[in-house]
Amino acid sequence: MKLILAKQPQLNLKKNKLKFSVTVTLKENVLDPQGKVVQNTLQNLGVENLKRIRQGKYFEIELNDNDPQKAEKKVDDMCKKLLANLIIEDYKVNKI
Amino acid sequence: MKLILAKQPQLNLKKNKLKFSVTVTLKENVLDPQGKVVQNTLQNLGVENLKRIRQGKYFEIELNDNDPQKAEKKVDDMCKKLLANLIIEDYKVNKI
Amino acid sequence: MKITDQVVENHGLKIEEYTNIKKILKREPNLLELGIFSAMWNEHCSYKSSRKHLKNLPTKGKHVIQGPGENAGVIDIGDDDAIVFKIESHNHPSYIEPYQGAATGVGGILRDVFTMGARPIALLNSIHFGSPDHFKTKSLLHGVVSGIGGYGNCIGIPTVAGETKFNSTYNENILVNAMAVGHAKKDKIFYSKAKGLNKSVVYVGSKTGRDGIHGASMASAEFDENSEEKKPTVQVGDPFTEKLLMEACLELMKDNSIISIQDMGAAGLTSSSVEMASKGELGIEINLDKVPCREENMTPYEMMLSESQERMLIILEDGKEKHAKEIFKKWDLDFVIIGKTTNTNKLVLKYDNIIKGEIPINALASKAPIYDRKWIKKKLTKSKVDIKKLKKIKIEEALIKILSSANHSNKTWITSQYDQMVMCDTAQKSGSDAAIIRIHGKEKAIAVSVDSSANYCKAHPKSGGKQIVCENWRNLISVGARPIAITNCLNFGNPENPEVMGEFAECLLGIKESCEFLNYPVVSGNVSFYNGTNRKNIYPTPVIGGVGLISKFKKPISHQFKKNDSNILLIGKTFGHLERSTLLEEIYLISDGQPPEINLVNEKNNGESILGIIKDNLVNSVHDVSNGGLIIALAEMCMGSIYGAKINKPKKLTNLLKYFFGEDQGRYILEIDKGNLEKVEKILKNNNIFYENIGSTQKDYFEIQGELKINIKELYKINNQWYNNY
Amino acid sequence: MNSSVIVFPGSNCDRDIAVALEKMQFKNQMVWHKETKLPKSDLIVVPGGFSYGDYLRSGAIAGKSLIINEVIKSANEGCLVLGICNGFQILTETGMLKGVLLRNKNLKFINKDVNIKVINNDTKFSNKYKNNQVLKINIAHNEGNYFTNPNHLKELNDENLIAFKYCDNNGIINKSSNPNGSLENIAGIFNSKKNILGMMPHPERMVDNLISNTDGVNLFSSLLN
Ligand SMILES: Nc1ncnc2c1ncn2[C@@H]1O[C@H](COP(=O)(O)OP(=O)(O)O)[C@@H](O)[C@H]1O
Ligand SMILES: [Mg+2]
Repeated sequence: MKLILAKQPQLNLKKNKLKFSVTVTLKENVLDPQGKVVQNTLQNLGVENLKRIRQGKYFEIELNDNDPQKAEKKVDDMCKKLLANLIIEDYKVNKI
Repeated sequence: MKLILAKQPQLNLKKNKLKFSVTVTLKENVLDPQGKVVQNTLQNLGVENLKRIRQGKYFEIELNDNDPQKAEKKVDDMCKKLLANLIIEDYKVNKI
Repeated sequence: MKITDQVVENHGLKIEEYTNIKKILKREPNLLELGIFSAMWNEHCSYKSSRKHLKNLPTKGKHVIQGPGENAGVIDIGDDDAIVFKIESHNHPSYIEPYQGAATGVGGILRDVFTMGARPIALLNSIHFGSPDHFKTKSLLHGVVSGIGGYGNCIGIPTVAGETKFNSTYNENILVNAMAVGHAKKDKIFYSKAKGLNKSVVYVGSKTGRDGIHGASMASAEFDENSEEKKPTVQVGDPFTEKLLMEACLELMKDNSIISIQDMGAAGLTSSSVEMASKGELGIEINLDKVPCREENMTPYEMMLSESQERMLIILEDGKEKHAKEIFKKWDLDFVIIGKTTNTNKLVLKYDNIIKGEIPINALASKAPIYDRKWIKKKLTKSKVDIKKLKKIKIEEALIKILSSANHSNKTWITSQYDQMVMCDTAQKSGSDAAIIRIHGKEKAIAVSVDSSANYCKAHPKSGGKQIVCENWRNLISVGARPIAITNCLNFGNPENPEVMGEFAECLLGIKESCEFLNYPVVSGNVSFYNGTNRKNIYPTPVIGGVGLISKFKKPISHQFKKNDSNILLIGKTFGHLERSTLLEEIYLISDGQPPEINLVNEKNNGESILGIIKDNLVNSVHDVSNGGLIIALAEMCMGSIYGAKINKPKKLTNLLKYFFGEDQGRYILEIDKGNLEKVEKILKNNNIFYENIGSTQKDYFEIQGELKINIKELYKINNQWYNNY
Repeated sequence: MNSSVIVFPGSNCDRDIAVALEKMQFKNQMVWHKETKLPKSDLIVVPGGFSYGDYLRSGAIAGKSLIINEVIKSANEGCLVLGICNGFQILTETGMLKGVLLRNKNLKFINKDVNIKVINNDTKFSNKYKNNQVLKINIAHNEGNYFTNPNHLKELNDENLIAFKYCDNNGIINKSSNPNGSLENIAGIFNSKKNILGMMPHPERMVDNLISNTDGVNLFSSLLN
């Protein structure tokens, strides 16, 4: 059964594909050790006028859904549940 | 000296602050173990219709520059020099 | 700002305590000063509920160089070598953010050790989670384990031992205790006591941010509405910076530049400066304009109470500033002179050329409150289990059930996430009774182990306290190390609850009794109260971290069977104590019986004799008998070996469950070559030790005559599945 | 033989490799990353650890350090270069070795003794081993999942540039003996001139029977040969 399904052309799936991007960043006042080191390195490499670099995570999420609003809500839920730790991180969801 | 400087209102600095975001993602053909594990975990948590999740890095870069074009070029350089490993990664720069 | 009762309460202080503060100051404190009082007078820093009881612990001995009262304890291990070690809790932060909470816990305890001039050589941890079925447990387990590994692996100190337990008592309050062990030269130990006037007070390490300001007692109502957002109570660890800080400090410690040094742990700049001044009976003046800040517009209040990690305070000898600064510059770290020592006996805080706060040091230290909290004695439960009335179970079935349970499963899933080998002196890794770390470049080694037994302590705190010290001692003995001293982390519930306070007081009495008898002093430790929520307190969970010495280290002794057809001796008497046992808990879900008793005379005698037998090279392997009793201990000796065991049916005790699953204390199993049997028996007889010859090793099978026969590879599989399936 | 060990902020196997080298009678020097000149060396070791905390990408930032240019120069002149663990990651970041080391497939740090098989013993680094010899060596890494493009993989195979592969006790190379998801079980590779070796396992941890075993010894004695 499974095998047969997998081989079927997935045309109809394409139709309802929705894609979101999520960025997860450390809250303003939380230490970002990585960003700090990246910033120092760039400065040592001669980059000038660098004020601040913060590093975060990025996710691209594709869903086989067709209701953009519901889908966005779902992505929001994922962020709360897993992708971000709201105690130290903020997140943003964008449809792309 | 320093003390006095620190107390000066930093208005003029604000003017030429430019901010960019950079996303670095693995190239299509590179295996993304992190994304895969995130996807599995979400599926185990009961999220349905997940087609694909890819994980990448996100940077917010603030520059004390005033020429947006030159600044963008500079950020592009940083990506090539350090932020992305072009053998396996793609990057995108956005002004924010 | 006006200091209202609400503000006082938000700072975690009682109104009576506030009245007392006003009396000491002879005026009202300002907000900065109040914040400082609240940081110094809280339970964590002042030990106000525990001090009275801690005083009774034995802390001296011929090996003790420094007992409790410094950043870590120091013991003498011969020649010019000293071992510096301590354990500390990071329970609450780890529940909120398991990765960072656990990681910063490791970072914090490492600083305590290298502050004293020791290079850390080993990390250990004791972690307790709620029931595996609880919805948070899995992610907490994952987060904590990767946090501990993340920090230790990065900084490059091997994590070599620990313990992991699950019990629903920790559902809402996990325990994360981290222990660090370091090696120093005896004449190069650094202390926190300040000395001399007008000496430079230097800030080194990371910049100060708004991390963890005041944790729980933060005065949230008094700041603007988005201040809550601004002030995360969980810190992010930066093991990379800590590595630099460690190397820089150790480099500076090579000469005589440092008068005193103290890490900024809980209550950051406040407690470190007060502690140095208080011990040196001096004053200290800090110019807050100089404090390196990570964020803009930080207030004196925030600077003094920030708990940003990876920072230290150093008092330097005159004229050493330039030399010291160069070292920190080499390691890309901040180095700023932020103040000086004074003769005022006051903490004076200047900002913007104005004195923002001024508090007598003794008001913060010696005059901090001490409570003699009410406590009640725990009655020993009378409930007895009639084994004959329980549903019958086959020995084999019970064995398999226990070996495949969460608490008794092999922990490789955890330990393979820790670098155990870095530094190349780990002679025995986790998975054994105790880890063995060779002293770099020397012939000697130390053994380390952490242990706890909340179950026994809950049943009867005094016996439990007594027991856990003995179990820890046994673990060190089993690898051939002479136990030298311990550190302890006392995880308890709310001390304002007389029952909890009773558990605390009685546990300590038990710990004291064992330590005294075994000549096993306490040289450092930490108390963590208020573990629990909604009036549900956790089981009393004292964690003991022990260090032992192997003076001539030739080869590690482990518990896996080594040879075919050698004799298996059981040392110590088996009465068959099944109350409060693993068998009842795992199979019958009964856990309200009495804990087993400790006989300290036998304990000591058995341990000392075995140490001698190991030294004389008369054993192939040694294992102590602990949770789960004889059968589990034997199974553990088979798993991971190619040899199993053939065990005779006991001659005297007829109830097999009691014999094989009973948890009588003070017992060990020895594997002895046939040729050595006579010699060993003679030693045991001479020392008046009860022992039984219970069988011999054989290839491939674990067998109890007439009861069970299992392939040891099968046993290994059974024991290794839980974590991988969880 | 003269050796140099490069020390970056966050290197943590630098002492271990130095101890091993000295035990094997190398004349060793430690070289701080800010230095701009290398002492005269026959062998340069880029040690394991977490240079710059492994922040951004493991090895990325160390790959931009001053001293690395000197290492590249020496390597081009034929000096032997050995990158272990983080050192391997650094060498790939600089392009001295091709390919990359991705996160372990299970996303976890892995520390254990694994078996590796000697694939090419006809090099300066491995001549004391037998071909197909199985060694037991400790690994300890987050990112050891070797990946490269098909062309380079073909080159690795065609030119015999694979040094070691993960295998089981009996030398069988399969999925279940692959700890980290590495392409074709690759544990270590050479550059095309075979004067640079990058490997994830830690030979320096295997030179003392009291601590582990001595399976790493022959790598160092090969170099001395
Ligand atoms: N349970 C205990 N047993 C013995 N000593 C203890 C105990 N708890 C704390 N101490 C000692 O009290 C002192 C203060 O402890 P703590 O505040 O945890 O240290 P730090 O300021 O380094 O975090 C330390 O010297 C510690 O060893
Ligand atoms: Mg301390």
